[in-house]
Amino acid sequence: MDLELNDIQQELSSTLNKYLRTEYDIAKREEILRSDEGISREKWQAFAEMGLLGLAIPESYGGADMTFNEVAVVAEAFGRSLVLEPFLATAVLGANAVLLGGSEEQKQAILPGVAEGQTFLALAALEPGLRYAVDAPQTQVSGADGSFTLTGEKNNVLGGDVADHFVVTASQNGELGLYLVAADAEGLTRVAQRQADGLGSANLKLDGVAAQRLDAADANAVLSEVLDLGNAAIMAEAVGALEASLTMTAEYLKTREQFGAPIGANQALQHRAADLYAELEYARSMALYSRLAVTSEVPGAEKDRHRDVIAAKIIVDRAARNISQESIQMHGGIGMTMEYPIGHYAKRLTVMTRTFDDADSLTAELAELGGLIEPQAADLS
Amino acid sequence: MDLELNDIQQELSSTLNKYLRTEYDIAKREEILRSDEGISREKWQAFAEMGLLGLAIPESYGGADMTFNEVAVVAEAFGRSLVLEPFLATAVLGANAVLLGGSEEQKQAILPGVAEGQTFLALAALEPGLRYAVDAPQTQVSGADGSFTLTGEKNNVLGGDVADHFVVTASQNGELGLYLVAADAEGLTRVAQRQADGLGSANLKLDGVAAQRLDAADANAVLSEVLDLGNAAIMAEAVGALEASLTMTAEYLKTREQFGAPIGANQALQHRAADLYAELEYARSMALYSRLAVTSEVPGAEKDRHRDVIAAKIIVDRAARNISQESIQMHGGIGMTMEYPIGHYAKRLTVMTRTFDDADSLTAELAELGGLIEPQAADLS
Amino acid sequence: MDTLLNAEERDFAQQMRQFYRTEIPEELRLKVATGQELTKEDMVTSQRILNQHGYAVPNWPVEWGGQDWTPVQRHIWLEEMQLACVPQPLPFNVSMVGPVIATFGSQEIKERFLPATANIDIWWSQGFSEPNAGSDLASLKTTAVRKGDKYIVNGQKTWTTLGQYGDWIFNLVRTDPDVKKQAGISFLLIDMKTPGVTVRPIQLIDGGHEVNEVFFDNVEVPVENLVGEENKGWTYAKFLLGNERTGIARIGGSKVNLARAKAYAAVTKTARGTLLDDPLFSARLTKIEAELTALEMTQLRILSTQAAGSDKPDPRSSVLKLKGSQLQEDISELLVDVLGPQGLDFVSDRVQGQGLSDLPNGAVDALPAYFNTRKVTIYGGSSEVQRGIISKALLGL
Amino acid sequence: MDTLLNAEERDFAQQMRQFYRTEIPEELRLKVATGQELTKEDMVTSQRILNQHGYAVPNWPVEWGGQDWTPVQRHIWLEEMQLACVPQPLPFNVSMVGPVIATFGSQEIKERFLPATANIDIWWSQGFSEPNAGSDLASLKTTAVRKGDKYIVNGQKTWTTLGQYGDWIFNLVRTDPDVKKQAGISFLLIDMKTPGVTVRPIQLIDGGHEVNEVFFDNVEVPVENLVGEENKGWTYAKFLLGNERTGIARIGGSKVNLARAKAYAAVTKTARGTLLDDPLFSARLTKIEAELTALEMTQLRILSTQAAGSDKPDPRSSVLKLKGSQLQEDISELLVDVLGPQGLDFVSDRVQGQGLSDLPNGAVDALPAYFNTRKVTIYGGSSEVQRGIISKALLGL
Repeated sequence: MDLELNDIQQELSSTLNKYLRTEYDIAKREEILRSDEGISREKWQAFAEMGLLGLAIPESYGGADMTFNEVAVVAEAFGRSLVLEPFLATAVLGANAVLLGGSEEQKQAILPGVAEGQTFLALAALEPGLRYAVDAPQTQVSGADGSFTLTGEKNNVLGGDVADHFVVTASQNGELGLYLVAADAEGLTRVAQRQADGLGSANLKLDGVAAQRLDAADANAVLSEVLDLGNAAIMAEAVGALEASLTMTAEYLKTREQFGAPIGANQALQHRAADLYAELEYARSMALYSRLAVTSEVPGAEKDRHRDVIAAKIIVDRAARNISQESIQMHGGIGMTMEYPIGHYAKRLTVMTRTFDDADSLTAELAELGGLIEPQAADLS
Repeated sequence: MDLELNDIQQELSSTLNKYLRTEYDIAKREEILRSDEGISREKWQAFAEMGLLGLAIPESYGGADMTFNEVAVVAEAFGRSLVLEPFLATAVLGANAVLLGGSEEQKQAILPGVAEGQTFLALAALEPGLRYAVDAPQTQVSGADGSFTLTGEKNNVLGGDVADHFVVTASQNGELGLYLVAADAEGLTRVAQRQADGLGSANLKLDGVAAQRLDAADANAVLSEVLDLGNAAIMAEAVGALEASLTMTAEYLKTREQFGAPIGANQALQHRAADLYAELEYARSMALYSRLAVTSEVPGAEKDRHRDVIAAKIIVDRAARNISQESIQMHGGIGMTMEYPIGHYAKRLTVMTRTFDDADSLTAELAELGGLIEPQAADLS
Repeated sequence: MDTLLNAEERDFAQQMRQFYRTEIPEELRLKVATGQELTKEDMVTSQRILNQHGYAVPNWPVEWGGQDWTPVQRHIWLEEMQLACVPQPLPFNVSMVGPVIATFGSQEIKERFLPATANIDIWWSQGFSEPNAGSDLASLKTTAVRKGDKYIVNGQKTWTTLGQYGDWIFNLVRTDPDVKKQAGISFLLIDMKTPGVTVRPIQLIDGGHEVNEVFFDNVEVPVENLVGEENKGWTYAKFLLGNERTGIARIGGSKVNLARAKAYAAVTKTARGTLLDDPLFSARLTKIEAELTALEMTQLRILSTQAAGSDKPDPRSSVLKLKGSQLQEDISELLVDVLGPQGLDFVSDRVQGQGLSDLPNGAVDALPAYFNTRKVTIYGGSSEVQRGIISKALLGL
Repeated sequence: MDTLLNAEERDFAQQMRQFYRTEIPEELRLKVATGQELTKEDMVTSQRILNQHGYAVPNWPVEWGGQDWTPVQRHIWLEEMQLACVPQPLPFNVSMVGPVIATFGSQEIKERFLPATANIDIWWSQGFSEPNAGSDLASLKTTAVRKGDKYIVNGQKTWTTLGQYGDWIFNLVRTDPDVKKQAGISFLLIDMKTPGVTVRPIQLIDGGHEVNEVFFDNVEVPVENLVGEENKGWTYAKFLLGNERTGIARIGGSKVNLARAKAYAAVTKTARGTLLDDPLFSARLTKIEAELTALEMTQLRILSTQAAGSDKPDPRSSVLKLKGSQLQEDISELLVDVLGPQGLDFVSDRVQGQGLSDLPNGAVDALPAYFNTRKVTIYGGSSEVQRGIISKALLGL
C-alpha cells in the first residue's frame, strides 16, 4: 500500500508552492483581484509554461500525459494560495469534457490551446430554477448531423467570464448532449459575473447559437465523469485552502494577545482548534479517497466512482464549513476584513462547497445510492 | 405577562422537593430499585396523602380539581429525584384517558382509586413492529354494545407491570377505540419488564379479553391529548432530571482534582458546561411552552397544541441527549458506575426521550405540520 | 406570544403594530424586509418619526423623552419594531451614549446633547475598541492629556460602525496611565469635525463598508466634553455595555429572516417538488424554528422575572446573546442554502437584462448577509466571553 | 480497502480472512457479531487458536512468538479479525504487559512469563488507574516498600477490566515518594492469589460487570517480580500506553456494528416503508458511513507513512482515537434508535414466550452497549487528553 505522493508529484508540489509563495502572495493576489478581468493572463501563461495546464492531457494534444493525481497536486497548491485564474473551469472541467466526449478533430482543435494557455474553457451545466440538477437541461437543441443550434439559458458558468469556448449541456428529444460553443458565436449573450470569492463566472443566453456536438461517448457518462473530476479537484483545492486557514488561525492564536496572554493559551480555543485539525485530516483523507476513485484502473471501479466522490465531499464540505466559520470566529473582527487574508479563504471555501451540490443534496444522493457499506447482520433470519 | 409559578405551585414545589430530598435520597431510591416490584407502595401512599395523585382530577372524583400546571410541578420534582413509581403512567396517561374518554360511570369507578393511591393505571398504545405509530393498532376488537373483547399484543406499556387497569388502544373496522381492561381479566397475559432506567413496564398478550369502551369522546382526539399531556409531563420530568444532572456535574467539576487542580478549572470544560447550561434553559423554556400549550384555554388553541408539544420536545430531547452524554464524559469512569447517581440520570433521560417518539420522528412530524412560523417574504411576487 | 400577554399588554402590542405599519414609510420597511442596505437618510427618517411619537428612546428617563414602561412593554416595542421591519433607532445614540449622559452627565451636558441625540440631530459613533484591545477592552491606549481647559487626544479606535456618518464620537480614553488599567479611563465626547480626526473605512468581506478606523492626531477637546468624572469612564462603559446586551438576541429580526427563507424555499424548485418539501431541508428548518421558539420563551421567562419585580441584571441574558447570535448565523446560512448556486455571485441587482431571467429573490443579499452576520458572535461580548460569564455566574466554575 | 493493497498484501488479507473464518468457531464469532457477552472460556479458546497459528502476538519480537510483519500487515491482521468478529486476544496480555516484558524485562522474567502470556495461560489484569488518579495517572498512591527480598504493597487500583478473571496483575506502584511524581514509580507483577489481594466488582450502568477495584493490603511481592529497573516504571508505562493507542479506532468493529444497524433498519417497519428508507434516518446513517470511511482513510494514510519508512510515533494517531471513539458512540446510539421503543427494556433474552412475539434483533444488547460504549471517549486517553495532544503537537498551541 502506498498513498504517498511519488517523487514527481512531490517535486511538482514543492516547486509550485514555492513559486506561488513569492509570485502569488497576498499583495499580488489582491492586485489581480482588483484588476478588470480579475485574473492575470500573465500568470496563466506562466502556469502554461510550467506545464500545469496540460498535465492530464495526452501528449498528442500538447499535454504531459500524466494523470489526475498531478492535477490534484496543482489544485491543492492553488487552493493554498487562493489562485483566481480558471484552472478548474479550463483544465479540469472543460478539458476533460473535450477529452472524454470530443472527436479526434475536436480534441485537436481545443486541447493544445488549453495546454499552451491560449484557450479558456468553461462548462455550462447549470440553469436558472434547476438548482443543482444537471441531467435534464431545459436548453434545447435544434438541427442534426453536425449542424446544431442551441437555445436556452445557463447560469453559474464558472470561468465563463473569460472562456473562449463553452461546453454546454442541452436536450434534444429528452436526451442529454454536450455541445461545444464558441464564445463569439452569434446569438450568444454572456453576462460576466464575479462570484463572492472573487472568481469569475457568467450567465449565458443562447438564442439559436451554432454548436458542435461532442459525441464520441455517451453524454451522461461524460458529464458524470467530468463533474466527479471537478469535485475531486475542488476537494484538492479545498484541502489547500483549509490547511492554509488552519495554519493561519493557529499562528494568530499564538501571536494575538488579549488580557496579557496569547489567546491561544485559552484551552477552550485549543480544544476547538484540535477538533478543526481532526476535520482537516478527514478532509485530506477524503480528498485522497476521491482522487483514488477517479483514477482507479481496477475493472468495474467506475460503478462506485460517483458514490465515492460524493461520500468524500460530504466530509470535505463539513470541514470547509467548520473551519471557515471557526477561523473567522477565532480571529475576531479582523477576520471579517478584506485586508486580512483569512476571510478570503472563508469566501472561497463557502462558494466552493456549493458549486455543484451542497451538503444536503450530497447526503440525500448518497443515501439513495445505498450508502457505502452493505447492510448485514449475523442474526437476521 | 406572568410565567412564574403561583404561590400554591411554589409551595407545592418546595414542599415536595424538600420531602424527596430526605425521603427519596439516593440510598432510599437504590433500595426501592433493588426491591422485587421496583417501586415502593408505601411511598405511593405518601404521594396520595400529599394529594399528588389526584391534582388534576375533579373534586367529584376525589381529586383536587387543579390543573396540569400543578401536575408538571410534581413531574419536575419527581424528575429531580428520579422517582421510580408510575406517576406518569397512572396519574397522567391513565387518569387523563379515563377523564377525557370515560363515561361518568367509568370515571366514578376508576378515578377515586387513582387519587387515593389504590389504583395503578397504564396506557397500552404501542405494539411490536409498529414503532411509534399509535393511530392504527393491530389489536382487534370484537363485539358491540358494551360487550367487547380484544385480541392482540401490546408492548412497552409503561407502568404495566403493576397496573390494575389498562387503557388499551384497539381497532374495530379500521376505527381507533380506547378500551378499559382489568389486569386480572381472563385471556390477558402480562409479561413484566424493567426498563433500562429502572421503571417498570410490561408487554401484554390479549386473547379475547373482556373490555369496556371509553366512548365519551372521539378516541383519536382523546389519545392525541393524552399523549400530548404525557409528553408535557415527560418534559417537566426531564427538566428536573437535567437540572439535577448539570448541578451534580458542576459540583463534580468543582471538587474533583486532576493534575493538582479541580477539573472545572479547565476552560474547555467550563465552556462546554456553559453550552449545557444554555441547553438546560432552553429545555426549561420549552417544557413551559408545552405546559402552556396543553393548558391553554384560548379558543382554537387545541389546534396548535400537538404542534407546540412536539416542537418543545425536539428541544428537550436534544438537551437530554447532550446533557446526559456530557455529564458522563465530564465525570469520567465514575459516571458509568451504578454507585454514582449521574449515570442513573443519564439512563432515565435516555429512555424518557424515546418513550413516545424520538428526535427524528418529531422533526419529521413537525415539518409535515408546516413548522411553527408562516413562510412570508415581502419581495415574493 | 400574544396569548401570554395580559389585556393591557395585548392592547399595547396592537397599538405598536398599528403604529409601525402606518407611520413608518413602507419603502423603508421593505428595504429592511429584503435585506437592502439602508442609507443614512433612511435611518434618520425612521428615527425622527419614532421620536416624534415618543418611541425613539423609551428606555431613557421620562424627562428626556423616555417612557415609563414595564420590561414587557419595552420588549413589545422592540419585538414589534423588528417584526414590522422598521429600521431601529441608532443604538449608539439610543442605547449607548444617551443613557450614559442621562445617568452620569451634568445637567448642562444633558441639555446640550440629549434632545439632539434622541432626534438624531447628532449622529453618534462609538470609540471603544482599539486594534490591540478587542475583548480586552480595558487595555486601550488612546490617551487624553489635559492641557488647560482642553484634552489633547492621540490614538486610534477601530470597528467604528457607520463612523462615516458620524457627527460626534464618544470615546474611552486613557487619562491616567499610572494606575490599574480600568482606573485610568475617561468617557469623552469628541466632535468629529475637529482637526486631527480622520476616519478611514475598513472594507469587509461581505463587500460593504460598515466599519471604520478613527484616528486622533493631537485632537483638542474642550474639558466640558468630559462625561461625569475623570477616570471613572470604565464604570460608565460597563453600564453602557450592560445596556447593549438588551435585545441582542434579535428574535423579531430572526423571525422575519426565517419566514423569508421559508417563503423562498416554498418557491424554489427541486427535482421532486419544492425545497420546502425536501426532507433534509425541512428538517433543518424545523429544528431552527423550534430553537427560535426556545430562544423567545427564554427571553419571555427572563422578562417575566423582571416583571415580577426583579431589577437585578440577569446573567441568563448571556444565554440569550450566546444562542441568539448563533441562531442569527444559522438562519443567514439557511438563506444561502435556499439560494443554492444562484446565490454565489456578487451582484447588486436581481435584474440582469439582455434577455436573461431575473435572479431569484435573495440573490443580492443572502451571501453578503451570511458573511456580515459572522460578526454577531464576535461583537457585544463574543460567544467565548458569554460562555465564560455563564460558567462563572451560573455554574460557579 | 482491498484496491489500495499491493499483490502480496492482498494475498495476506485473503489468507487472514480465510483463517479467521475457518479456524475460529462460528459460535464465538456469532456472539461477537450480535453483541453477546463473551465468557472467559470464549476468550481463552479464541486466543489459543490464534497463538497456535502464530497470530496471537504478531507485534512481539519474533523470538517470543511475534511476526516480522509490516505495519500494513499488522493492520490487516487486526482489521480482518474485527471484520470476521473474532474475539480479540486479551489486550492486557498482548498489547500491554507482553511488550513491556519483552522490551524491558530480564531474560529470566521473559522466559517465565512471555510464553504463558501469549497462550493466555496467565490472564493478566491491569493495575494502573486509582480512584484519585484518572487522566492524571502519575499521581498514583499505591506504594511498594522494599523489605529484604520482598516489596510490601498497599493501596488500591480501579477500573481493572475483567479483573475477576485475572491470574496476575501488572501494577504501577510508588517506590520512591520523595521525588517528582513520575520519577518514583515502578512496574511490578503481582500474583492475584497472594494474600491481601482483594478484587471487588464495580457495577456499571449497562447492567454488566466489566470492571473492578483491586485492593492491596500488605501484599508481599518477591523483588524478582519487578520489571526492569526500580523507579523507571513511568517510562515503561508510557511505552505501554503508546501501544494501547494502536488500533484503538476500532474501524473493523465499527464497520460490523454499522452494517448491523443498517441491516436492522432495513427490516424495521415505519408508517411509510422501512426505517432505512426514512430520509432523516438514512441521512444520519449516511453521514456516519462517510465519516467511518474518512476515519479508515486517515488510518491508512498513517500506515502508508509508516510503510514509507517512518517509525516515529505519529501524533495523528490522536485524531484516530478522538474521532474513532466518538464514532463508536454514535454508532451505538444509532442502533438504539433503530430499535426504538422495543430497545428500552432491560432484557436478557429476545424470546418472551407465553404467546408474545420475540423481541427484535438487538433488543438485548443495543441499550447496554450504548451505555457501555460511553467509556471509549474516557479511557485510553480521554477525548480531552487527545485534544490537548493535538493542539500542542500538531498545532503548536
